[in-house]
Amino acid sequence: MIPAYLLLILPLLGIVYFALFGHQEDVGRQNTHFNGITLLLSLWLAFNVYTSGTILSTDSYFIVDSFNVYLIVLTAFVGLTTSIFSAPYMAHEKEIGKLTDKRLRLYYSMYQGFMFAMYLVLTTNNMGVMWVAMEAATLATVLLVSLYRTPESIEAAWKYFILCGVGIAQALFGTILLYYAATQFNQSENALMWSVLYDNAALLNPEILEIAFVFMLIGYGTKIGLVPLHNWLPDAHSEGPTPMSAVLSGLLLNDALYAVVRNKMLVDGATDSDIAGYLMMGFGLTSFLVAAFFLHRQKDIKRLFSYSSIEHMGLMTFAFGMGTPFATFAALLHMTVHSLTKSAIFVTVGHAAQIAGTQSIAKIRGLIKTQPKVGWGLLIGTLAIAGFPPFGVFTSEFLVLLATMHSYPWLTPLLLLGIGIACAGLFRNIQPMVYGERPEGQQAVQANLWPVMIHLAIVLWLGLAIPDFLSNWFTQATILISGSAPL
Amino acid sequence: MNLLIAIMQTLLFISLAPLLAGWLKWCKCYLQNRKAPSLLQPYRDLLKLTHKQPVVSKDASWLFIIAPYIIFSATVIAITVIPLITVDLPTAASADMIVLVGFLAFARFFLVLAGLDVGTAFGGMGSSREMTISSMAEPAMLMAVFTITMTASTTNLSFAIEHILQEGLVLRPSYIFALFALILVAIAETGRIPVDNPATHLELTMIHEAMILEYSGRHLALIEWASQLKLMLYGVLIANIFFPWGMAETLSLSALGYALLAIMGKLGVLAILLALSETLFAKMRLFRVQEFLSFAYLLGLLGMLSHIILEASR
Amino acid sequence: MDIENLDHYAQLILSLAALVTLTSFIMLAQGRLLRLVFIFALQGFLLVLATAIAAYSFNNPHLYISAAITMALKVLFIPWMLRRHILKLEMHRDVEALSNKTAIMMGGASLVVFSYYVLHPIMQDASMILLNALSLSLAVILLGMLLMISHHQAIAHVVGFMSIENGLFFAATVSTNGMPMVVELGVAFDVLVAAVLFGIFFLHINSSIDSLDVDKMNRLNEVDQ
Amino acid sequence: MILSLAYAAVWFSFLSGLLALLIRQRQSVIALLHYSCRTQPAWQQRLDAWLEQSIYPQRIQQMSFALLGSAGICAISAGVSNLISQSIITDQLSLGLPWLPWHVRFDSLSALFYLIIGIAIFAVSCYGPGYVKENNEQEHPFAVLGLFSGLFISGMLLVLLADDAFFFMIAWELMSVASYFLVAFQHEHSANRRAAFIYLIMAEVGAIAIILAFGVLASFSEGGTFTFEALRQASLSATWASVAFILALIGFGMKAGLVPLHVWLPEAHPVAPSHISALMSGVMLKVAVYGLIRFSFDLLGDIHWQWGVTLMILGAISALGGILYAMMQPNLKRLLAYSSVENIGIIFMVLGLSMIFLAKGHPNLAALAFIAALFHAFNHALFKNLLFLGAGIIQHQVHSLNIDEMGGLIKRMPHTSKLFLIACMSISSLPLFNGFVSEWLAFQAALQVDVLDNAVLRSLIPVMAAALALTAALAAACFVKLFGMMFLGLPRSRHAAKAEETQDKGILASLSLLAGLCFLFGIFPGLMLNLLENVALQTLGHGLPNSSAAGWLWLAPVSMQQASYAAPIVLILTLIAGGISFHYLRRDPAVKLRHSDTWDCGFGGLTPRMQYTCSSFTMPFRRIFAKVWRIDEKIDKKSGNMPQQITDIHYQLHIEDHSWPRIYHPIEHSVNRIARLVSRMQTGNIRVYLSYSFFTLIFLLWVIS
Repeated sequence: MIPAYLLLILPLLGIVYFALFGHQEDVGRQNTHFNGITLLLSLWLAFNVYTSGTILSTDSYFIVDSFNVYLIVLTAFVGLTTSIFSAPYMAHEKEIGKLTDKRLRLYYSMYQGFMFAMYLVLTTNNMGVMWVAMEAATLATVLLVSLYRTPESIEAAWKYFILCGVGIAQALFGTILLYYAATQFNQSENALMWSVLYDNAALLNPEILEIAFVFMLIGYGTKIGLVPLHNWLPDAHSEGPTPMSAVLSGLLLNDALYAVVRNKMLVDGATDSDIAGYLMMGFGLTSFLVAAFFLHRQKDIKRLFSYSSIEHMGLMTFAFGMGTPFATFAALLHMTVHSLTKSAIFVTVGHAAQIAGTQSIAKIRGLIKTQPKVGWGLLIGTLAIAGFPPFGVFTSEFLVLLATMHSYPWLTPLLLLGIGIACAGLFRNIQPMVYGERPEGQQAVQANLWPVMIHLAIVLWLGLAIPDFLSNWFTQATILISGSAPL
Repeated sequence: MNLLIAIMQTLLFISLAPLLAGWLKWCKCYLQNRKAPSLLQPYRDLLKLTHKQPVVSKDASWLFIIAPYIIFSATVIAITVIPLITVDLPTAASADMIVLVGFLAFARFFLVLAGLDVGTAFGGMGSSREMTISSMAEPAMLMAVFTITMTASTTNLSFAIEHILQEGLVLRPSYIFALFALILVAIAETGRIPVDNPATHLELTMIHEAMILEYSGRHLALIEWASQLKLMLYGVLIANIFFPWGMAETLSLSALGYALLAIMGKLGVLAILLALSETLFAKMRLFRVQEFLSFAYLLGLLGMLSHIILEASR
Repeated sequence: MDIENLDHYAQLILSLAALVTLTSFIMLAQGRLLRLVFIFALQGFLLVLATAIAAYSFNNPHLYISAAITMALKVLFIPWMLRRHILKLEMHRDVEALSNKTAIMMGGASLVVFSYYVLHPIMQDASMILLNALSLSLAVILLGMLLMISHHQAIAHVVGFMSIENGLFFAATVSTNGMPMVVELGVAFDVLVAAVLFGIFFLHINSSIDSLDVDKMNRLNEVDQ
Repeated sequence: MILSLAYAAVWFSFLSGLLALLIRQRQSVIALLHYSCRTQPAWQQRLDAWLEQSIYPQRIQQMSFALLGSAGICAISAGVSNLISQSIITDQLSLGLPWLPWHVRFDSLSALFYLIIGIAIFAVSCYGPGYVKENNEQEHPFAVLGLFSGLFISGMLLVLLADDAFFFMIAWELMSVASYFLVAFQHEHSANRRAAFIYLIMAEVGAIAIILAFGVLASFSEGGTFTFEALRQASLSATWASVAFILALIGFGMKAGLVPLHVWLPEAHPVAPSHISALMSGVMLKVAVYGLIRFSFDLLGDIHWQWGVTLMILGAISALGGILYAMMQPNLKRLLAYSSVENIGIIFMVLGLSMIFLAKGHPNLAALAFIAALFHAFNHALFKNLLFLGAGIIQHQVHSLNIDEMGGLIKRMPHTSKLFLIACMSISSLPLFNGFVSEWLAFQAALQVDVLDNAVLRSLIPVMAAALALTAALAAACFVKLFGMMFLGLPRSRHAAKAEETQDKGILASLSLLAGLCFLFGIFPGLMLNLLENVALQTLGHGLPNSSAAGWLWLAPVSMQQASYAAPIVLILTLIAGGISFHYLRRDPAVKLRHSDTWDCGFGGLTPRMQYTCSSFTMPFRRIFAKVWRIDEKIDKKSGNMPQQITDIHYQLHIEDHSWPRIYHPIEHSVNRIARLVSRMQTGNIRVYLSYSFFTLIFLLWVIS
């Protein structure tokens, strides 16, 4: 359990440290170091779990099982790579005078704050604390969204704040109902402990839990960005600094989905109706299709990819909703590959925006000719996210399709329609940006593209072959969530 | 022995072709109350051309020069597979009706290229029209051919004719259609009125002549001869497929001679009919030709269907 | 079981719940910001009373703590902050023209009915006080959202948001005698931070669109004009 | 052994791709090599000399193409040896999903297509170095070209090896994506970008259809596993089988360029570098054909004759449509691309015929048609590669693909013109060349309809045969036009006037190789047919009706009585006839050729502009088949001061494919419309957003209770 505690303490220290010294020259590298250490810790934790199964802390405030441990590692990893990218990015922003030292301090300390909130969401065993952490994540990021203080960014931040605040409030009501249902048979303080709830989920009152789940779904669903609760997401992603968009897309959405899935496990335990699953499938499919169409009308490159995030979250929600082992496995895999790919894409997008000096798709041109690495990174990343093999996204989407075809064949055409439309929507916007002659006076920027390469390499690897330890891991998580292993 | 016969009849075919052309011209002149040249006139022309010095345009390429030989030999191949006087022809096995059509296409291919080679407007015009007409005619012809091959269930000409002979006189509706289709195709392919006018030069509607304008001397001779062969080829096809009677089934000298007379008679009659039609009909506009040929195609199709519907065993 | 054979505490709690709902209604119809904030403070106060009584009746000491926190946050700090901003931004005079109040009120009323309709079936086995309290708190939550939808002053939105928090808090208090302490504290902390952030945002928004009218904030739309 | 050869082919093509990446890394490569042979300084000198700065890029190009060539050789040998040994080799690679490793299967069908690809890439590898030599490294980095060519080829090879749906799809998409990058290679032209986009989207849609088809099959196989073995066992109801078949037809037809799914093809093929267009048009379409054969004949199992009819009709439409569209194209490579559509149509027609025979219980005739189809696929690969490679040379010389700017090249480029002529003759299926043999076989198969008991089929199939004949005739017309306009007549442009024959040995070698094969298999089709019969034996379980069908001399698929074709004899006869006439006429030395000006009926003053152009040559066809295209023809005359005097006259002709306005534009518009509707959601007003979540909540609560 020690690594888990360290994992939580370190970012806390980070908040304070950067709040004080966040303006130094090599602050970017320090931030990288912090995240690097957390990654090591998370690996340590993962190793513990891998060897000795689920870990429940002595005071049972924290739980680490195979479901959340891989999300922890993922979070730490993406956090690290994004911080690697953000160091030169933020330096550049400072050079061109978009940011002051004060804001940099805020940025770095909130970066750590956000990481802390993420780890807390993942590790905590208490549904209430999970809610608190989720809200804390909002609060940590809301100031980062408005970091540039432009009217748009402020507007975006405000919407993000209000919508997520209200949404998350619903989740709290859901939690209260859950707690109420729990207190029916267990008056103790730890009635809200997930482990406890999960062990005697059968005793929970099904009707109450269904109502509770509706609130949870609305609440956390707002953060996942499920249509029609998604409206804040593109704004927040497009107006904040790009590293923020990367972690928002790559991590925050995952963790919100994680919260929903945890609750779904309880509901499934309590009731024998699949109402929760159906709700999630409905939301997921709607988000998937609607987002796919949204892609066709984007003028801002970061909005474009935030909609693609909505689309993919929709797909995962759908898959988790189906709940068959196959689907769950696919969804877990998709979580991984999506956050890797998407954060990689946002890295390249950030550089692209810096090259062109704008985020407007109409003005970004000829990236390959200007800075081949960025151009190719963006292109390959888009291919990966659009679900072309041999990248991992294809694998997971393929599995989702397979699962759908087994359980709900008549839904597959819709899914495939969505995939096709999304692919078209992405490429009609991406192609003009990467291809073509370089515009006058467009210069390359100094960029660190290792994160992109690493991420895409991993995604490619996952597409070609899923290493055994990972597949065992997913299988355990699948067993945990859906009760049985895929094949 | 058979092989000998085959060679002999090929040579016979080649040598008779100009005579048929001459006879046809004679009939036409007679019908149009003109004084006819002698029947041997075509031979004289060919001989004269072979001894003249051929003039070749400076813009012409090697293709222009070898084209006549290719055209001639391709046509010769086509005729080697057509039974003229005797039914069992060993060479017929080496190439069936489809190959025959293929070789006619082969000859045409080079004729058209030769027409394009020098780069005159006339050549291009002729080539373009030739390709148009032939590409319309080919399916029609194959329809007719299929009708026959389906009844005889072979594409090998000598087997087909043998089959028809053994069958004796059977009145098949499909054959009537096929016959007409084949006649129309023959008229189009050999460039007779009303599709083309062999007797004209410098008329903007001409087709075949336009392509060979630049040829002279032996090259011209070869091409002319090839077209005469083609005319006779179609004649023989029509005569021997639809009216095979009189062909030599045994290889006795009398039978062969009888067969020779028979085929000459048939061809003569066909020639008269053709001359008659050429006198009676006027040449039609180029874009009516397509209707003419699609009519031929229609006939072929009808022949096919009537075979399938009226005559099929099942 | 009917209200007359409940003990007085329960009756008191119920009537307080009713009053809380009433305050929400008043807020819904309130166009003047200062009064809005005042009523919000009042709602907070009623909440504190209810909590205290609940703490006493269920003799559950830690509810006192949460009551105290609420007192500090929702009755004193937040109203005070909002008021300061209103005065600073000189918005205490302008009245928000609410489009057809009656419809909104009707909607609010139907929301109350709706929340009963939703919670009734699942509360069969529960005590009547619980059913009423929960339904009323749900109603308060929904009314808070309705408030945010109907008003277009940022401050009104904050008030709505906080009244939603009130509803949640009330629900937690009466249904489960308060959440576990950590959660309570966490929620309180979040609310506090949120309040502070709101304060910051008022300044930013005002500086960017020199008003707090959220309808003016629609740069980020995708409807093609 | 065979399998390792097959793997070697994949590896070599992959490596050639990787090698191309080194073209900018001279320093590091040198360093590495020095390190590796640090003991022998002599070698180091030799290396430096060999990889000397100026020629280093060329070295890399040559080496990467050499690797491609060895890939080709491996593929050919693997294919041939397996076709002869008729063995089925299976294997598993520990990649892919944990419970579904990549299954590999190498049987005769795969082997045949391996052979096709092998020949193609071998020719390309000879052709490549000369072709890319003057490629501008800054504008178009060879690294990209080489890398994606390698991936593209290995993708195609892997498709043939795949034995489970997952692996198949990965290989399939690898092929598509790599070729997408190749299409977008010269991306500074907007036309290329558009083509690439269309290609990518349609490839994606096709892939989706294929996945669906596999999915339908998988959901009927026990355990729902995706190995082909399991899919073969799947037992479907007739309707579901038809659904799967239609989906597969859409998917593979999309790739194969079946009308009306062909629109990407004439866009994409012309814009890629010529050797890539050759591969795409000559080989990739064949991979699609392979996919359809694999899916319908092998996986689906029992064929319904309705499928055959569908395939036939679609094939006929593609064949006719393809060749008619091709005829109207002034752009050389577009024309070739459309003619690929035509040939694919022919292949599908014949496959449909085979399906009908199979469904009606005449497996031997089915095998005949099947073999005809495969043979045509093989031939098309040969001559279409030849044509595209030739087009590449000519493009380098004339600096344009517009046929109307060529002409007279036969004198400037003797070798190229001869080889091109051979290609034209084979593709317009003239006897003595391979194109004819496959069509002849197709006709022979079609003529066996008497055995069918269904009158509709008995009348339909001959009509199809006639359509095939029409296609062949039109193809002849089209390619006569092509050759005539490109090589004959007078040069129509300055570049054409001073075009030079290519000096590169490799280029001519590759062209000659292909041309030689065209002629060889035209004369001795038996060589190929015996191999193809093995494929039929393995896939359909039956061979040709006539056991001694394909001797070295005779070709009698059904029986000697029914039909026979002896190309060698015919060839000899032709030579005899030609020789005699030639000799006889040339004997007299007095009558030598005399060269003089063109007679032209004595008009004289001939200029190149007086020649027939493409559009004038095809004018009669335009008139006759006017309905097939969307033609807009504009003639504007400037009248001078005199009445009826025309000072100058402009002629514009624009011809478009029907499928755009009929099918694709509507789809595009509807997507845009829906997108606009959807985006109304994002009003930008936060209160509206709040009301969304509010009403969602209300709604869900209402639903729940």
